[in-house]
Amino acid sequence: MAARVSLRTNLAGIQLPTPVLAASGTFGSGRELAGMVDLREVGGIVTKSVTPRPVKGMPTPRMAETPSGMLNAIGLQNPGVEAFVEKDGPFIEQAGVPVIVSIAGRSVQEFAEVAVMVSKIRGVVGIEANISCPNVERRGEVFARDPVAAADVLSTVTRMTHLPVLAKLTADVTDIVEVAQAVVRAGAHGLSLINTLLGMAIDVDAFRPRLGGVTGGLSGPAIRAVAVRCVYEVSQALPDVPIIGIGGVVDARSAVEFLLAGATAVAVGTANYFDPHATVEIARGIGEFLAAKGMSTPEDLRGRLVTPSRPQEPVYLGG
Amino acid sequence: MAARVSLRTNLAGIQLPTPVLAASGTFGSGRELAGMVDLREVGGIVTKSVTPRPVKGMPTPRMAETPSGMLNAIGLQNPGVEAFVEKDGPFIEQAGVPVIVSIAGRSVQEFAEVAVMVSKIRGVVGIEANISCPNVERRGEVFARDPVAAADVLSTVTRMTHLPVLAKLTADVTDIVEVAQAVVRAGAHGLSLINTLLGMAIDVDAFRPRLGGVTGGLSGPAIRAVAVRCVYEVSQALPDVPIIGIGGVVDARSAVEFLLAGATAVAVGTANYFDPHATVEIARGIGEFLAAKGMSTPEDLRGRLVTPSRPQEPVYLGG
Amino acid sequence: MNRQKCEVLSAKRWGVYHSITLVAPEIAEEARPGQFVQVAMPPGRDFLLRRPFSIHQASRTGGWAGTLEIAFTAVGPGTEWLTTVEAHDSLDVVGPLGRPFPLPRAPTNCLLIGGGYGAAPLYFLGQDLRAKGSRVDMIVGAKTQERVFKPVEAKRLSVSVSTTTEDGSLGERGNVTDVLPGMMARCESKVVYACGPNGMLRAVAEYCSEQGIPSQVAVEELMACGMGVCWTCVVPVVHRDGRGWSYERSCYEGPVFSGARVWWEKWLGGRSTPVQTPPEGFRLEEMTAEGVGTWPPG
Amino acid sequence: MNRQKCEVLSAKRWGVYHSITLVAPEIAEEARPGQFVQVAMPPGRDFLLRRPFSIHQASRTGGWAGTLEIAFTAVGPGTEWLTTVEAHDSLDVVGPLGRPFPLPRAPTNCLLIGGGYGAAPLYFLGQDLRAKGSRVDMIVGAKTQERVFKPVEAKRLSVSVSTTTEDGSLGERGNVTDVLPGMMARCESKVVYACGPNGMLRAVAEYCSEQGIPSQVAVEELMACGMGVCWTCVVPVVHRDGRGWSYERSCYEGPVFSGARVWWEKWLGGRSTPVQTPPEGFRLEEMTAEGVGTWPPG
Ligand SMILES: Cc1cc2nc3c(=O)[nH]c(=O)nc-3n(C[C@H](O)[C@H](O)[C@H](O)COP(=O)(O)OP(=O)(O)OC[C@H]3O[C@@H](n4cnc5c(N)ncnc54)[C@H](O)[C@@H]3O)c2cc1C
Ligand SMILES: Cc1cc2nc3c(=O)[nH]c(=O)nc-3n(C[C@H](O)[C@H](O)[C@H](O)COP(=O)(O)OP(=O)(O)OC[C@H]3O[C@@H](n4cnc5c(N)ncnc54)[C@H](O)[C@@H]3O)c2cc1C
Ligand SMILES: Cc1cc2nc3c(=O)[nH]c(=O)nc-3n(C[C@H](O)[C@H](O)[C@H](O)COP(=O)(O)O)c2cc1C
Ligand SMILES: Cc1cc2nc3c(=O)[nH]c(=O)nc-3n(C[C@H](O)[C@H](O)[C@H](O)COP(=O)(O)O)c2cc1C
Ligand code: FES
Ligand code: FES
Repeated sequence: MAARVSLRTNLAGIQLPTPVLAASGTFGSGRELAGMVDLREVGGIVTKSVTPRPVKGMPTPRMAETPSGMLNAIGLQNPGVEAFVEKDGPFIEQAGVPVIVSIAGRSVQEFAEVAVMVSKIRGVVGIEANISCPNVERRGEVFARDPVAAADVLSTVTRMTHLPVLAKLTADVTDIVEVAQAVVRAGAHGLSLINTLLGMAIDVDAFRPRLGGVTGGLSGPAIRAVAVRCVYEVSQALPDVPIIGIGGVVDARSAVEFLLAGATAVAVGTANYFDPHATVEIARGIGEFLAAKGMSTPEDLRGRLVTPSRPQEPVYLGG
Repeated sequence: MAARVSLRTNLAGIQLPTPVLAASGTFGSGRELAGMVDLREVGGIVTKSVTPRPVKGMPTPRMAETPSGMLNAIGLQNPGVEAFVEKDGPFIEQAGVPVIVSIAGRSVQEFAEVAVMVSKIRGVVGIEANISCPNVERRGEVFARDPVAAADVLSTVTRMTHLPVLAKLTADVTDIVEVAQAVVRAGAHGLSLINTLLGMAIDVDAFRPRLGGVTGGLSGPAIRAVAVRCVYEVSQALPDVPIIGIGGVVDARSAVEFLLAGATAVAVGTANYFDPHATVEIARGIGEFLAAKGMSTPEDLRGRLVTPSRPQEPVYLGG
Repeated sequence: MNRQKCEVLSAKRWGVYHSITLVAPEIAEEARPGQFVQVAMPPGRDFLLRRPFSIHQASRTGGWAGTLEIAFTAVGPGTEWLTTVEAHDSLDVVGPLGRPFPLPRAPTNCLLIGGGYGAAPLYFLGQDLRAKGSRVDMIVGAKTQERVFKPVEAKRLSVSVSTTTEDGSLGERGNVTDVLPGMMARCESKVVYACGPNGMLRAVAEYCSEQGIPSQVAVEELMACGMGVCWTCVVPVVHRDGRGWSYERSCYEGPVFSGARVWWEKWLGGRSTPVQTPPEGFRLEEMTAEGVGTWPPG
Repeated sequence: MNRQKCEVLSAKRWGVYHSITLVAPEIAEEARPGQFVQVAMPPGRDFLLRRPFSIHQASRTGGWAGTLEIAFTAVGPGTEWLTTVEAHDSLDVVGPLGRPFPLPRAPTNCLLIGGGYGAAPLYFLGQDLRAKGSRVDMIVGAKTQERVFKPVEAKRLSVSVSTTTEDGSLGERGNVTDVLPGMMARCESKVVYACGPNGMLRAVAEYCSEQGIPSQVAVEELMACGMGVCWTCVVPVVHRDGRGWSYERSCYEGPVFSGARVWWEKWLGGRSTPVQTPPEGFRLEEMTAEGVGTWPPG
């Protein structure tokens, strides 16, 4: 007997029609794609990160394809929060899809500024703090690489808004669980795991980096195993904290990997570029998967991972 | 006029016929492949890591293919240093290829024990300390993720041997430059960058991790961009320290990426599995590349990377 | 912007060029010269992203109504794979994308300059220009004879054609810019349209700016999405008032830009001249008034 | 162990099975039944590793001398791709790999048990056994009729054949183990050789151990290299003295192991019985004395 499947998902109090969102920086705010993708079928959109003032961004080339992935160095180009509120605000209000605004800044104060502004947009259902930004007050050290700085941002942002706030973390740290615990203690309502990995590629004919920004963010299926591991580690340590799993989700099976690892929802990044309907098709695929397994909601997958009892002694896992 | 190309490479005092080695754990000690690959054409072999006592290793499955890469969780299976000296020692003495022995342990003392034993094998030209191991004296925290513990290993191992010692680092840290600086201060003669990234994959039909060890090490072209970035970062900070670039080297062009990023040599890992002649063919390819560019040694490539002048202010590189 | 699974009607080859004609009624219906499509790559490869190709022809009426043609050379794994595509295969295509060439409000003398496969969209443009009563002249350049894109068709379409090759194997030896002043004078060109290597576009645009002639150039920058959402494909473009610049998306605000407004030095390097205000005689409003329809959408 | 670029002599298909015959003189020359080859995948894919296949036939003499045949079913991207390989294509093959089936020193009654494509290496083995004067009987099992591997050839090779399918569409309904006791008694089998799903091998090996009959089983574990250098493909094997165990490489110490020495519970899970000492009647020395030649090398 086939179970009745419902994809509706509660993510830190945010109601989503499906557990498949579009990841920040890979779907705009939905405006550009609205003519082609029926946004009502998208689980949610996390907007491109917005900063207090306009950012011109990095010189080109801004992307390089790599094996099963890509590098990008956009440099957070965005028109600034004022222009965002003006241009994207009206769109978001009537978009018919839950919109989470990604905010970024170079100081705690800047995060606070943007949080206040975007909270006023009707239709915005949550804030994602993209703390993979350099902190100008600490020699450019990335917030997300320092539990204290990361917690500072989250405690401030959560005080500045009535909306649920997700902290987006990077895997480029020694201990992602430590950072996760710090931001959750600071008030984060949920976590987005993970941002791109810091990488670099070189044009061996030109003797130049393939990116204008020299280094950039690695995304796509290439990083999926790292992302699944991060979600698993964090959800084992913080089983009650809702997590958006991000990194190389390209189909329903890769999405289910994240749900089994402990995520409440997933966000699709790079796959939107080659498959603009990815969020829609993956949600459909998850529905079929659940039906085939006799399950009724994505929530049924959480915690269902069967792991062998781990040995008592620490073991080497690198090879 | 074509320049005369010589591939001979001096790596921390170790003389290599070519700058293309086989990475630890991917070529045994050369014995199994000696019948098929002419070892005299291999730049060098880094053996599978050896520990003081035999290690049984992880339950199966021990590997999972991932997009443009693979995960492994072998758990350092090895017969222990005594059996290694006995069985591989005689082979190494007459192998006709420079052999660097990779050593591992769960305490500083264990590293020291192995270092002493393997230093006695004639034909061994260097030691690679695989510090991506859990430190049982610190709750299983991996040595390479803690600059202090990493330095402890290196200062001890370098005192225990007359051979040049390379420290093999992991990219799963907040700041790989900090770890590199710590081990170099402790006496490491060179660095091997990088070991596998910690990852995980899930069998969504079985609701189980695809590895018996749950998490494992990600290798192959998927991680190349991360590895090149690590080599670049470290060589910018420590321009005089010889580096073996490791991670997703599959052909001459990917090897040259590492050399331009600042490596003195490269080691081929996963590619040996599908192309057992990879080390030989890549060396030949580097020779052709150098000839085409009118260069005469791999060393000519170091420091030739042209980077745009970076902006003064820290910039966001994640997207 | 549509996404369609398109049947391949035919796959042809001439010299170094391959062309694929697709059944793509929705895309063909909307397509304007200068726009492009994004073609999906097959699954299971180690490269993921779609590849962008100019629309070489889009037939909205007649026997070929609803078809679309792209032309390309094999330069890497994506285009290599495309050379193996055969009739009746199916391609996943998104398009039409980007800002098309703006057509002049009133008929005038138009000079079309194509380098290599960059000439591909100019035939489609030339037809539209002629249909609206403009005079069309062409310069078609390439490295070598076999890379000159459809020289015979260029003759059919234009009042006069000048061909250049770097090795002199066809037409004049040299670059399109070598013959540009002469052609512009002879044809009394009032507008220049160009597509080709970015370096060529720069030379054309800079000459046109000096001469006070408007140029419209279709640029190429690495694209991850082609749909305006990733911001990888940007080009530094000077604001209309000449007092500042932004990175604009070549897939959305472009690929066609006014040659006078692209900040070439910033983009392609080389001598760093100050940002120029648009030259006198720059008539953007006039240029964009017609033929662009609802572009940009929303 | 050799690596050869091998021309495909023919690619055939029967039912769910595909087979590829390769010109591989060096590999065929050395090949022994139970060994396998590693076939390289094409470049540019998102999967990298070679795929292992048992040697179905290796012709050392006669008209087909120097050829090698593998047989497979399409289960994933690698085997899907192999189904597209055609005559005159070239495959990059490493082999022969692993420890072959040890042949009995003196002629005896041998029972060969194959499940699914696991039967593939048994025909090669059966020929060698018969050539040395042994009696060959076979059990060939599969899920369904079309998955029964070459039942006609099994008849040709063996004194008696028993066929089983899980759905009863051919032969007996059930598993090979259902008919095993009867066959073993009827044929007075003195040695059992098996290849097929690991669960089947376990059942066969456990039954043989109970009966005190030596079994040699060819196992399957995920392999990254196939050449003994990565240690991914291991199986827990009990030491000869029965007093301990190690993970042994199925590509190097295996894929053929004595069924009595594989620690099945540890490997495949299920009830955890204590490590067994080899059963009485276990004659490993005898078994390995012949036919193994220089294995393991060095
Ligand atoms: C708007 C636009 C229109 C184009 N029209 C045509 C056309 O009509 N005919 C034609 O032959 N080619 C055209 N190109 C170039 C074409 O897209 C590239 O040749 C193709 O993407 C190369 O893919 P590849 O896998 O074969 O090569 P690779 O070099 O391996 O591609 C690697 C990556 O770089 C990108 N890339 C490579 N070259 C270019 C390039 N010149 N411009 C932009 N991205 C590139 C690819 O899309 C891919 O993401 C156009 C490019 C753009 C941006
Ligand atoms: C010693 C040995 C002999 C074999 N002989 C045959 C044979 O004669 N005929 C045949 O049809 N198949 C045989 N197999 C199984 C065959 O190797 C797999 O079906 C094949 O590798 C699947 O690749 P794929 O890309 O199609 O599937 P995928 O499932 O996508 O493969 C993913 C990964 O898992 C590995 N893998 C998948 N299934 C198996 C399996 N059953 N055993 C080991 N590795 C696996 C692949 O090699 C690859 O690395 C043999 C396996 C081994 C170990
Ligand atoms: C071109 C590009 C731009 C991105 N911009 C942002 C951004 O502005 N803010 C952010 O938090 N993440 C950004 N990301 C990261 C993605 O949201 C996502 O975390 C990452 O790409 C991993 O997911 P994927 O593998 O599915 O792409 C960007 C990614 C790409 C590829
Ligand atoms: C199966 C396997 C086993 C490995 N074993 C070891 C090991 O014992 N010691 C070690 O330092 N690195 C080990 N490595 C890591 C490699 O040496 C190398 O650092 C890593 O695979 C990245 O290189 P690659 O992308 O070329 O494979 C192992 C890697 C693999 C895939
Ligand atoms: S290619 Fe993505 S915005 Fe232009
Ligand atoms: S598959 Fe590598 S050791 Fe067996």
